[in-house]
Amino acid sequence: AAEPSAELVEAAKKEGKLTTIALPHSWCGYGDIIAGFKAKYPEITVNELNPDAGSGDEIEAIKANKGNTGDQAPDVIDVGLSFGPSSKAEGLIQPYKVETWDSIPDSAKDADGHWYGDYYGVLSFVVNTDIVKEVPKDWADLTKADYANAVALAGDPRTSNQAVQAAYAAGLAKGETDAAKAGEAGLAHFAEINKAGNFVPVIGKSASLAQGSTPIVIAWDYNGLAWRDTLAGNPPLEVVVPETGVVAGVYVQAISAFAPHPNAAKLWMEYLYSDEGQLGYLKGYCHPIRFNDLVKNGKVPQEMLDKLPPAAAYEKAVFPTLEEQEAGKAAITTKWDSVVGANVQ
Amino acid sequence: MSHSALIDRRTVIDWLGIAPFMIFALLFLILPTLYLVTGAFLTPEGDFTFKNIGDLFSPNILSAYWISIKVSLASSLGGAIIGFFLAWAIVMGGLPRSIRSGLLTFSGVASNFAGVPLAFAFIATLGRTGLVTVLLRDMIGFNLYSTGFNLLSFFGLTITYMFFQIPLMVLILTPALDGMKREWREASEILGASTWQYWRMIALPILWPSLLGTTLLLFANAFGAIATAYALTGSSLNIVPILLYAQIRGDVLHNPNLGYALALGMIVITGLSNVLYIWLRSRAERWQK
Amino acid sequence: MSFLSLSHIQKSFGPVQVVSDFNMEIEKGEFVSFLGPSGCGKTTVLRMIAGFETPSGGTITVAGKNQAGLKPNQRNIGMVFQAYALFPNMNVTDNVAFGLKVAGRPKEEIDARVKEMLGLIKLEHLADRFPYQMSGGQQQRVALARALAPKPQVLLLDEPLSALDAKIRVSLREEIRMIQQQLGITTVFVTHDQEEALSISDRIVVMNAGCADQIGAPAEIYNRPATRFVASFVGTLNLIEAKVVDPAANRIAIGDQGITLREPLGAVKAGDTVSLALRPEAGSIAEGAKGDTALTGEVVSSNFLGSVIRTRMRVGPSVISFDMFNNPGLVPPTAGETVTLRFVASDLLVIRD
Amino acid sequence: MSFLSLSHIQKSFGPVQVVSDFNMEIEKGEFVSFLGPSGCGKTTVLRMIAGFETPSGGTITVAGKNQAGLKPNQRNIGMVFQAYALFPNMNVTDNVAFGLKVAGRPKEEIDARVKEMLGLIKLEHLADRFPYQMSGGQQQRVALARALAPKPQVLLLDEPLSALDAKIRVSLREEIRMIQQQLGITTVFVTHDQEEALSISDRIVVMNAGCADQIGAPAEIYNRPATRFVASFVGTLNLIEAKVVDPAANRIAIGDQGITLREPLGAVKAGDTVSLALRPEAGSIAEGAKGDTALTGEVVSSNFLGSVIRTRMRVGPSVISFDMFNNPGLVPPTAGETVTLRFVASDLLVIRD
Amino acid sequence: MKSTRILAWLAIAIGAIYFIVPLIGTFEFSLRMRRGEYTFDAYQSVFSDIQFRTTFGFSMLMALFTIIFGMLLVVPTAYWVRLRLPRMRPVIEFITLLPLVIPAIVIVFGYLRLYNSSSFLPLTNSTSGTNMLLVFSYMTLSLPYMYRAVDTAMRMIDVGTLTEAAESLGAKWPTILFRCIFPNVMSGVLSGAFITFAIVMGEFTMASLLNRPAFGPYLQLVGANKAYEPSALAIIAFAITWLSMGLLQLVSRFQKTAPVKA
Ligand SMILES: Nc1ncnc2c1ncn2[C@@H]1O[C@H](COP(=O)(O)OP(=O)(O)OP(=O)(O)O)[C@@H](O)[C@H]1O
Ligand SMILES: Nc1ncnc2c1ncn2[C@@H]1O[C@H](COP(=O)(O)OP(=O)(O)OP(=O)(O)O)[C@@H](O)[C@H]1O
Ligand SMILES: NCCCCNCCCN
Ligand SMILES: [Mg+2]
Ligand SMILES: [Mg+2]
Repeated sequence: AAEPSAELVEAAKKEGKLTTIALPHSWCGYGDIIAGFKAKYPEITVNELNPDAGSGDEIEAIKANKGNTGDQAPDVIDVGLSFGPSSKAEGLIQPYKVETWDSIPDSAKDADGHWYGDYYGVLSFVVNTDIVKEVPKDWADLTKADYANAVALAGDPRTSNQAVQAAYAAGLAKGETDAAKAGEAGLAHFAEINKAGNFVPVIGKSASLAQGSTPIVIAWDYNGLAWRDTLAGNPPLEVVVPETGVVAGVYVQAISAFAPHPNAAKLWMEYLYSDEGQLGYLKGYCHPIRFNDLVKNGKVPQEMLDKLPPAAAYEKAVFPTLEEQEAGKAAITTKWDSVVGANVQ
Repeated sequence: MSHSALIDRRTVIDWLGIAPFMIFALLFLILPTLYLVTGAFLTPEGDFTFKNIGDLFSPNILSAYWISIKVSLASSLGGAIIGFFLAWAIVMGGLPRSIRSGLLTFSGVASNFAGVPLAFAFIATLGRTGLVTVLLRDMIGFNLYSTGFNLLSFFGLTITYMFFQIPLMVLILTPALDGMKREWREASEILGASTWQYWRMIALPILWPSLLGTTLLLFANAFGAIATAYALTGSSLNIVPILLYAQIRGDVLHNPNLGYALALGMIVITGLSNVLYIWLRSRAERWQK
Repeated sequence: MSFLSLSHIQKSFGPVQVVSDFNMEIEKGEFVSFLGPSGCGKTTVLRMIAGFETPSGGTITVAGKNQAGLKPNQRNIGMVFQAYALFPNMNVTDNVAFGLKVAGRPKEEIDARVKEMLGLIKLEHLADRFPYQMSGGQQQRVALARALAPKPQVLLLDEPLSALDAKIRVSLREEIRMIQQQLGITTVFVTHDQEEALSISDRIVVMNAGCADQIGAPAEIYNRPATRFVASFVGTLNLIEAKVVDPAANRIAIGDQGITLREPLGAVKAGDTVSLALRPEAGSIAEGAKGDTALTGEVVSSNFLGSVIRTRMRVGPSVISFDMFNNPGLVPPTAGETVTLRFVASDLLVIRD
Repeated sequence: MSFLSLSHIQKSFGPVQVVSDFNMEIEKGEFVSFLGPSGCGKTTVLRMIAGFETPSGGTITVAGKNQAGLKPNQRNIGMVFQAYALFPNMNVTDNVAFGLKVAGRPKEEIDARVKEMLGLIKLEHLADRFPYQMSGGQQQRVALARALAPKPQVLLLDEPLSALDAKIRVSLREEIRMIQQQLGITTVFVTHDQEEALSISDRIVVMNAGCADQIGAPAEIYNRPATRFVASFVGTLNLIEAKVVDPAANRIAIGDQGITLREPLGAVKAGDTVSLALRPEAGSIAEGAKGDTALTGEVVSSNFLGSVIRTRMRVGPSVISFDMFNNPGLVPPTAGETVTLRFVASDLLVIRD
Repeated sequence: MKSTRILAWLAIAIGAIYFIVPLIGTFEFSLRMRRGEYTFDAYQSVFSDIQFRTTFGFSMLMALFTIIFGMLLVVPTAYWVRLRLPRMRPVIEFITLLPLVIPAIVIVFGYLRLYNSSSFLPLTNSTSGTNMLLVFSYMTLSLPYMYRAVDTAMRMIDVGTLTEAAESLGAKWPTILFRCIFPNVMSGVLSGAFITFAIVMGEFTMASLLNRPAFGPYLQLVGANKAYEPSALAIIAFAITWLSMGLLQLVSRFQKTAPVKA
């Protein structure tokens, strides 16, 4: 692939610093990607802000740091798909087109280059097989009596994109195609899971999986796989992509309109969208946005592919459009409290 | 030097004495918060609006306030009562001195043991697979959860909050109990009063202002607590701080202006409870200088 | 049998014996003072009567009833504390009414009784005041009314006046005595102020290190102290060093002035040193006086105390104080002057112990 | 000019005038007491001297220097408080050294001075104690040493003894007086205990409602009180009601007993009522005495006060107290008995105001 | 008397169970890192993490500064309010309550807007400036506890008379404050310091948004990404905090003063 222009590299080195935000090292291989960037451009220090922030935090961080060139102001953000257009509308991000621009699918980019997708994954069931012997295969299974007190989301559907998408996926699994209806159906399904006594309203993560309070967590497959690796068999985890209702979540990358180091930010973008950066995502079990392009050009080593869930699972993946997401989200967030009724008193 | 000039100079000096505090509070507490106050009256586009305030009165948010107030009240009253007993035990219970200093330093730590670790501690203890739950089930065949108990609930949140509420009460109330005179107790006893009558007619009325003040502090403490609530109950309990953070920081709802309105509501409620406290205290302190 | 009886009372705190074999019989309506230095156990005895402390040994009976096992709130005893101990959250009326309220008396009775009590202590006009709004003397009168309101069988007062001003102390002690006589209530009064004890008691118990050194009427205690401790603790006392000259003839010498005592000297031999006691008020200046009832010496200082002028005079190895009533015409002796003091022979006591 | 001078001092708190036109000249080395009832303004005057309050009017000078505008820490004045006010975090040595330390004196000087001071108050052995480890009397001595250590020009004491026991109070006041004379330090001592003021002062200021009613030596104050207030506040005083019989002849009647006074009666007419004053110690029983220096009446009560027996006797409309020194042989008059009191003519004063 | 003591022991026992059992639960889980046996692996993993040490050290330092500056702010204020401006007490009390209910995130966003690199007071421009801002933010968060603790201790001493005693001995206000008042409100200062210490060690929002390498964000990060280490960390943090407080108390006891009631 093409290399970034020498002027850009020079300008970025002059800035000498890049401030990122919300990049957990265990998320999508970001740890190694950042290390790779540093190795390639040792003159640029990478200042990592709150790795555990959510997309909302990233947006607020941009807003709060208008006019601030201190270490608190992020240069680049990595946010859920819906935040791309909204931040553009609010004037929080600036356009830039990377060298590999053309190989990014049109459905996943802003025509002006304000934002474009970087990776995606599908929602999966992450299961502690010490506790759950019979691993669930599909959304419908989650209401089974075997899974009493077992099923958790990886976030609060009112705050976490990952959790909203889970509900939406459950709706799709019911065969709904209209987005709003899918949202409602997903909600209804979670109401059933809850009524069956299976829903645990704790935020699922590796600790709660290990400790046993959430034996089944619905999360992006790449998170599940990363957790599996960290726990290294204590307890053993299995990551299952459901048979129906496979929803892909796309994250998008963008440069802050107030970036103190705009050139470093551009260089970072170039790195992420280069073959090297994209394969870094894949190492972290994420599908890079240029996946098809890379496969087509034979850039993906086979052993990397082997570590992923079977390719068949991804073939069924649905990429909800922004409009669909909005419609589903509205239904889910406003009625979550009342329908799921987890407000146990 | 004229008479009034003297008075004026003294007044100026009086005010200068608290100037550092006032300036500090202004710079690092009040001014930063003004953004919140104005933000509550703005649309995301920056136009003036009452919509955010109006939205507070939606059933969902009202119920969040209501649950928040209930949890805060329950945990502050529970914390106050139990903390009071503990403070009583170390001050008047005739216990060894070491118990006293041990509990007091422990309270210093525990009063700020909050957030993820605290939530985890309770899940590891009283959660469905928690230590105590499992022990009860395996050792005596008692299923805690079949009694309707649920840690991830109003009740669960309340007992978890009490983990930091009780120590806070102990810390602040101990000096007040130290101030109770032995003679008051003996005078009431020799006049024929029972222990209960002593507490009801003398000790509690005397302690009332301290109890009231500390309980208010506990209330505000619980009302603003977010990390523990979030870590413990995640999506299940619809309380104001969680909602507020969802609006400010969330990936999904994300309407910071509504978030600021929610925070403003919390400040107003705290302010009102403070006014109530000052009023109650002034009634309770009629007998003081 | 007497009304309040303490027999063989003992009290130890841990290894320390604070009260040892204390015995006392108090008649109904009597006013008895415990007088003694700080730490001698006065408060401890009082607290045992009240039931705040349990005696390590011995028996306390009130009106023939053994008090062992009775809690303070079952004893029907009134108590007034040194630091008043009024309930700060109650006004005067409520403080006085407290004992009646907890006893569940009807409201009219309480009101009437409180009124009566406030009349007794002459504080009707302060009925609504809170303790912090009153002077110490007023507070202590309220404490007295509070203790008396439930008509206790016995009234205990633990140094009730020691936190008060000299002037108020005198007037309040007279008031207490008057009220006590009016009501005829059996009273135990603890003090370390001897004038206080002497002026208002029927009988005084002089305590020393946990024991009763002497029990008797004020004049008896003052004039015939049983021990050297009682003699020196009660009133001001001159202790005079004397040398025995002729034991058989009761002849002694103070410095170079020989005196023949009225009292027998007892088992001493010539050359021994004995202590004699003389009250400051027992002597008066009389130029030219001589013999066994006179002492001559040089004035050290003369001190104006108001009604009295106290002169200190050196006689042999000792300094003797003596008092004269002040009057405007009186020219007090000046330092360096030589004066002669005359006294009544029986006032010069031999101290034995 | 005198060393400490207060001229036309006034002080108001808001609308309330607490001190009005207070004047006083104090010589170097003098010991002056302010004596007066609670609330009369003693503390306020003292605090104005110390600089804690600013006078609303008038001038204070020390050694000729006007004190206006000087802060307390610039005045070089020592002060001893009623409640000791020792620094609880410092031991005896550090408390005493405090004033020297803040003045930046060299260490050797401080050590020497502290040692000297502890010697003066005889507490060398408690040098390392903290305040909470000492009795009230010991604490107050430390407070005195602390105030004296920086060699202040003036020493102010605000009721330094009133929190202490009667016995300690007497010994400590003597100690204070001795130290004051030893150092020759100009001292103002506030008290409401008249015996205290009388026994240790060079001069006494009797204060009443913000004014100095009388300033004078103790005997002068006691024997020639300028106002009725002074007369009644200082010492015990009998006030006797008398009817004027013949103003020209200074003839009055107490009940039915006619007396011719030494003093002129002044502008009164026959039938007027006048008040006469007589100290309890001024009279003595003398059967058969008659005329202008005797009064006969019926004994109401006789009270044993230790060294003194106080008898109350009704004469006409008044009750008169008189004191006799106790002695073992004395049989005090009993109630109902008729006795005659003899006194010196000049002791019976006419009270004018 | 006897029954009082039994009741007191009972209260302590129940309290102890309530407080200790959750800690045991946490501890038990922290030992389970190796499958099928109890080990201290999680602790080893925590202690060998260089970040644990640096962040813990950083936060300790911040806590120290917060305590010192907080006390320098709060003690003179509480003193002055008691001495000269008692009518301001309700106002000050209310102000000190605010940090409990104003979300930390709101405050820190305010800081970023007010004190960013292009403002009149560009604290975020330098690391030391940002650290200062962090300390100020911690002082703000600890105000509610600090103020009350100190004010309560001040009620126990006669501030007015001590001041006058010192003044009459020639002392000026720094001496009065630091030699005569501070040492005598040590009990309050100490219990305020305890709470402040604990707050600073655990605080996440301020440090994270000001981008300082503090222990709170580290805790959060480990909590989100690891399974067994968070529990070990919680136990370690709890123990170290308690230990530090114990030491603090011990130190203050060696200081030769009247016994502090804390
Ligand atoms: N609870 C207790 N534990 C141990 N020792 C005690 C206790 N109460 C009193 N004492 C000791 O018993 C002795 C007598 O005390 P008590 O209070 O009866 O003396 P007092 O005569 O009332 O003295 P004062 O005039 O000072 O009040 C003292 O030495 C005191 O220290
Ligand atoms: N700061 C003040 N504000 C208002 N009134 C005051 C103040 N200080 C004193 N007073 C009033 O001034 C009067 C004189 O008070 P001061 O303290 O001087 O009396 P005192 O003679 O020392 O009495 P005591 O013997 O009770 O100490 C009193 O009526 C008192 O209430
Ligand atoms: N950078 C996009 C992913 C943001 C990760 N947030 C993790 C939140 C976990 N609570
Ligand atoms: Mg006693
Ligand atoms: Mg005074």
